[in-house]
Amino acid sequence: MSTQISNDTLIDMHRRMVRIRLFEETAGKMMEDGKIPGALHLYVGEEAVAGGVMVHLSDEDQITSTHRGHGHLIAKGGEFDQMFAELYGRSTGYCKGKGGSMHISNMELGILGANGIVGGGPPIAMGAAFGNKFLKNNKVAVCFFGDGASNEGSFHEAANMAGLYKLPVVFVCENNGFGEYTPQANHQAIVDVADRAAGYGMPGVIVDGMDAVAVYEAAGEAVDRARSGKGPTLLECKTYRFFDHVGVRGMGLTYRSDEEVERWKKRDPILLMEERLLEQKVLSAEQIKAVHDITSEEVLAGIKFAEESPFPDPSSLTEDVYA
Amino acid sequence: MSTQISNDTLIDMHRRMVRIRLFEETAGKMMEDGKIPGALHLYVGEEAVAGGVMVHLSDEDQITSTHRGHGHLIAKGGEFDQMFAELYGRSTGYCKGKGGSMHISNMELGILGANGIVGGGPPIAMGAAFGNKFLKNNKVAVCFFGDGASNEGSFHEAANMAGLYKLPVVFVCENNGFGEYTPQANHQAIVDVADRAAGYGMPGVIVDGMDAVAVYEAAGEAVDRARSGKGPTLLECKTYRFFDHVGVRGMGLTYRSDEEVERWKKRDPILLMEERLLEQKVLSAEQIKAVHDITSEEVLAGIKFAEESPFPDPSSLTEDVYA
Amino acid sequence: MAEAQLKPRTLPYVSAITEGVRAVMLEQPTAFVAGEDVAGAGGVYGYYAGILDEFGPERVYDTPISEEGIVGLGVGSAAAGCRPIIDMMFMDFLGECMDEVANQMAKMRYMFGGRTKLPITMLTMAGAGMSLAAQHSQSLEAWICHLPGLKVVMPTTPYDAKGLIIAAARDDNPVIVVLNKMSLAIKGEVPEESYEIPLGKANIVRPGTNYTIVAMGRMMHEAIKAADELAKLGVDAEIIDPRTLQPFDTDTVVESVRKTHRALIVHEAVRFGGFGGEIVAQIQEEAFDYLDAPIARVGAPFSPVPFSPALEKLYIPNADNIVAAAKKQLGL
Amino acid sequence: MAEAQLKPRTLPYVSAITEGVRAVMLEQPTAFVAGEDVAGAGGVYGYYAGILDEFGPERVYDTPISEEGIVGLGVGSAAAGCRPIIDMMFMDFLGECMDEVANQMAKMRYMFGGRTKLPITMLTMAGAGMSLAAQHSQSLEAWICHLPGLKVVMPTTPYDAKGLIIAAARDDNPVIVVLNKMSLAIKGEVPEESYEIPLGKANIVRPGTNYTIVAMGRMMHEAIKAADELAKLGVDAEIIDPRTLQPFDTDTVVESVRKTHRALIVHEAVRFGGFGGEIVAQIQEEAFDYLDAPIARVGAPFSPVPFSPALEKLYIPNADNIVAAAKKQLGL
Ligand SMILES: Cc1ncc(C[n+]2csc(CCOP(=O)(O)OP(=O)(O)O)c2C)c(N)n1
Ligand SMILES: Cc1ncc(C[n+]2csc(CCOP(=O)(O)OP(=O)(O)O)c2C)c(N)n1
Ligand SMILES: [Mg+2]
Ligand SMILES: [Mg+2]
Repeated sequence: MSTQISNDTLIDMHRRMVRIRLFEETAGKMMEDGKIPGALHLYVGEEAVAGGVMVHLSDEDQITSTHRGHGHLIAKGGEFDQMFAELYGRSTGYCKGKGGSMHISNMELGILGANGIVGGGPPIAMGAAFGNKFLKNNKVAVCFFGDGASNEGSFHEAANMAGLYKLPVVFVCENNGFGEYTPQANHQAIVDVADRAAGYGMPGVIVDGMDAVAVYEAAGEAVDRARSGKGPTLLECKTYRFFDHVGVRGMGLTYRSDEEVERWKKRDPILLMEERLLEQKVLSAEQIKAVHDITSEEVLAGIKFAEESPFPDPSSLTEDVYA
Repeated sequence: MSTQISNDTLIDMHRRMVRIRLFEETAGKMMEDGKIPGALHLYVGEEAVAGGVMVHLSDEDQITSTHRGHGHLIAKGGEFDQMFAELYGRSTGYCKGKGGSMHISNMELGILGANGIVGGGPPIAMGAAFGNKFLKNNKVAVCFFGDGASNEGSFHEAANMAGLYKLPVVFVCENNGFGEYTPQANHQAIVDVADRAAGYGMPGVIVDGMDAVAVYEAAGEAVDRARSGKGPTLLECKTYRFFDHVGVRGMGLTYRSDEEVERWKKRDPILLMEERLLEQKVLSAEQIKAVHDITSEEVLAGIKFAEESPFPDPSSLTEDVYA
Repeated sequence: MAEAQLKPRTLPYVSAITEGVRAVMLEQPTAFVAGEDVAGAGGVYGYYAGILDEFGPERVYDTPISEEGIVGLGVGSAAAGCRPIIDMMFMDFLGECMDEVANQMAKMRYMFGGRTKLPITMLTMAGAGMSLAAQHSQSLEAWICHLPGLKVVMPTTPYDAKGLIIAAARDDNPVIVVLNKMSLAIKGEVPEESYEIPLGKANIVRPGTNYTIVAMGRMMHEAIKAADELAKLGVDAEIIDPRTLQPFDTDTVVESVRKTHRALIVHEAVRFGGFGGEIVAQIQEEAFDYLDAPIARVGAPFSPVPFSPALEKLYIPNADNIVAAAKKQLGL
Repeated sequence: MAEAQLKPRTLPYVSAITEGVRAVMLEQPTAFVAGEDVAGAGGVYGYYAGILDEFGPERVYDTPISEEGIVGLGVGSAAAGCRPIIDMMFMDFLGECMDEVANQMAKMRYMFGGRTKLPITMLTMAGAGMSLAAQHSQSLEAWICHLPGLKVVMPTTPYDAKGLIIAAARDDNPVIVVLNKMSLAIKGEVPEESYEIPLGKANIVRPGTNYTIVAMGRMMHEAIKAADELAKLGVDAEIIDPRTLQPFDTDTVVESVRKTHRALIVHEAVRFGGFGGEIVAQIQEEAFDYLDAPIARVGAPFSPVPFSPALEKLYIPNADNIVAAAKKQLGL
């Protein structure tokens, strides 16, 4: 499979990654400018994970996301207009302004929600996969979760059940080395979250989460495995977040050094991808620039859409509680 | 270490095991006769685990037990009088009749309670070990739990924290092949719970849980490791319960075959131990019989004590809620 | 959808539960049952007996002992298009899965702006009386009634058990069915057909003129015994079984109190902070001028559930407590 | 042990929390702090700032994201002889650890026949107002006040925050300290010394003659604003801040209502099934004949907390809602 990645797929992944990057940079700015309320957990630096996984999924397949969820939604086809509108708390947002960043979702794209609860996703993804298997609908569910989330009991229970029932689900660990401000070494005694896979009777795979192609290949295998009824995989992607835990600049804490950040930035997933595109002559520099430019325009349009959208009507406050 | 087991230790373990067996047989009978209220989960068949582990612990060391907790208490020095009184719901019981079988405890023997919640023990044992390390009191905490309990999120969280902080704790999995009426193969995709140890950065060890000496040796290493500051161990003891999940005869379900039960009974841990005692001429047949006889008398005395003890005073109903 | 009365037979509560589950499985092709020991063993109280045999392993699943996972299985599969029936063996185990219940199941629809629905039915067993002590005997409905997005029912009779389970499963929202372990052998008439008890509709179990008793769950049966006693004292008690706690049928209760001028609320849960407080608050909000005496409450004392039968029988509210509270309230 | 007034300075609530924690760490040698991001980061709201530096890594611990484990760490270490301070970052996360809180921490002493004690202090952050949406904004005190074995306090001022934390840590029982995130910047006088606010004692924040407002947590500040408005209408409101919800100071509240004849209960939690119902029930039980009007309640509407600031500000009860409820109740 690794030899077979097509140019179209590379272009597709690149586009998804650039869309995430530019969306997030602007969203972060808008939050820090006080235009977007609440707390945003930005995905910058981790784009290769969402990009490399999501190209394997159709709109029918489901994902569960995390508090750091914009990247997942964008990579799965989320539109900037409704996304920004949601972050701005407007009625035109994906959740009519009721969810915000931490609960942004789109059932039509199979997105069973960002989640404000760390470890909130795994049981739901496992359950969706259970439902898929029951309904024999051939859909796959993918669960994104962090290194920090791997210590929640909910992950353990979901992974065990997925292994037991051989469910069509892939657990994608975005190991960015931190849970909030706590480095991995201070939250677990292991280096590789993938070491936990054996305890659930599933394969554990580790990939370079900054390299979209590596992610693409490993995710392809895992998704195939899930879809063909062979059961779940735990896919650990070693990655890094370039921004702070919340927002861009964060709280000014010294839980990681500037050098460490700079070191990782040298392996910026978009940079790596663009080097590859150029090297393999898949896209020219102009074509790459065009992707950025078009996306920038879409970001601006999304902001405009959001800012011009109305706030939810007071009457909607107690709507949507029950079906 | 394996060559060094003393005769005294063998005798000690044997006595603890016999005490468990005879206590449980009578307790089960009393429950089925309607004399002991509530539900008893009996330890018969698994005596080698409690026996082999507990000889390494002092009264100061702590354990957390399970719903199947009498064996642990007895092996750690619990007295029949107060135990039977507790099971009978009398004010002279270890918990003044408020706890019963599922919450029987004795803080003076370091027993932080049987637990009605499957997976209730691991966080408490981890916490006790954390406290021991903080207080530098050189105590070790041992957490008993079942194969079924290994699927609870609470186990995962506790094991991870124990590994992270290198706590003086031993996780002893009593893998009897079933969680209630569900065979292990229907509750997890793995055969060895010890496979989970790697995911917490601790060694996983598997022993024959019907052989008290094997348990003794492995537990000795694990307890030493814990006490010397090297961190936790996951010790899996393969064992079997001879009685039903609740009581002796149970619900008459066919979740396991008579042949299977008979096969395991051939490896009755007390039988194995007595064969060894005889073979190695540690005890004579008469001496072994004397252990049984003395214990039987103690059981009768315990029953008598319990039956003659008063029920708790109505005024005690709302006492002991707060310190 | 009407309350049916076809071919009633006398059945125990435990069998009525089974019939309710069976009816759901028959009428809802995407319904399945999942929980600890629900398949092979038919449930620890046997109320799934025969379900595995009839519907097969593709629709009845034993799960690991993983309560958060079980509720997640319900939430995820419902979002994927199923109508799961999940079992939470003892209500006490809600503690193990409250995040999934409170933060996911109850809120998902609202957080997503109404763009999903979660038709989940959860059965769970509450109550004391079997010497199962502090962790297997609780009545924790106060936790879940306070959570927008959930519905909560508490059937007290075999008839209601079957009809409420069917109604719960037909509803497009998560509904928690709180069963009672001491009621398993209680007998009553149950139609063979599928029928539903409308959610949110209280039942006037015994009409009366000058006293209102709102009794939840198994306490309804105690209230009936108490009413017989009270009748001897000239108190003609109307007994209301709310059946659904969320949404609560305030109207039926208030109407009764406007007629009787006095009310007593009974639940097995700890009195302090229990659901009774909500009912009291609502009654006095809506019927203040009709009240001739403070609304009384009967509930468990402020302690965990004790093991010893000697204490447990004092702990659980019963007909005597109800009579005593009523007499005190009425100055009799 | 008396309520001290030595060397008061003006401090924000967030710093008063820190001082309370610091005082505990100084006076209790077996106290330590453990929770998510409490050490290196000093807590996500900064109220452990400087604690790690002062007391070192042997007494201040970052934990994994494992709420059940964190509470277990508290329970086990307390049973082993420590006096842990554990942090539950957001009250919403109680869902992840309710078993440990409700079935272990609250009940262990009782189940063991009184033969242990668990001097645990848990700090947690409740409330809406920061657009953190449905899973980071809840007020779930109703869950924990219904659990015998726990104590629950809810400080509203810097003075109370410090004094209640110290009292909680000196108490030999598990005490949950429910903090409020929108109060972090609220300023007030705080003595430098260590002092305690006695658990179980309500505070008459503002004396009044003809109206009683019982306002919990941050709602106390809204009630004060409302009282100013109401004063213009001739309503002289007495405002009571319970401070401790469990054990609840019924006497102070009842005494007030006997004097004023009218009461309004305010909490930020969802009104339906909230702790307000308990207070209403108790008041009318004890002061029925003194009541001139039904006891009113103000609380959040029956929905999860919405994200959009446009909705959130409608969701959270405020002074206007209190005034409106009072006017309605009083027919003004
Ligand atoms: C149950 C729960 N506990 C704690 C938090 C607070 N919290 C939000 S994000 C976060 C860190 C998550 O770390 P990780 O899973 O590694 O994801 P990352 O932020 O690194 O992407 C924490 C502790 C939460 N939201 N939910
Ligand atoms: C949280 C919780 N879930 C479910 C139960 C019901 N239950 C009691 S014992 C048991 C089986 C436990 O299996 P295992 O841990 O293997 O212990 P064993 O009984 O085999 O010794 C179950 C499911 C419980 N008591 N607590
Ligand atoms: Mg991380
Ligand atoms: Mg087992």
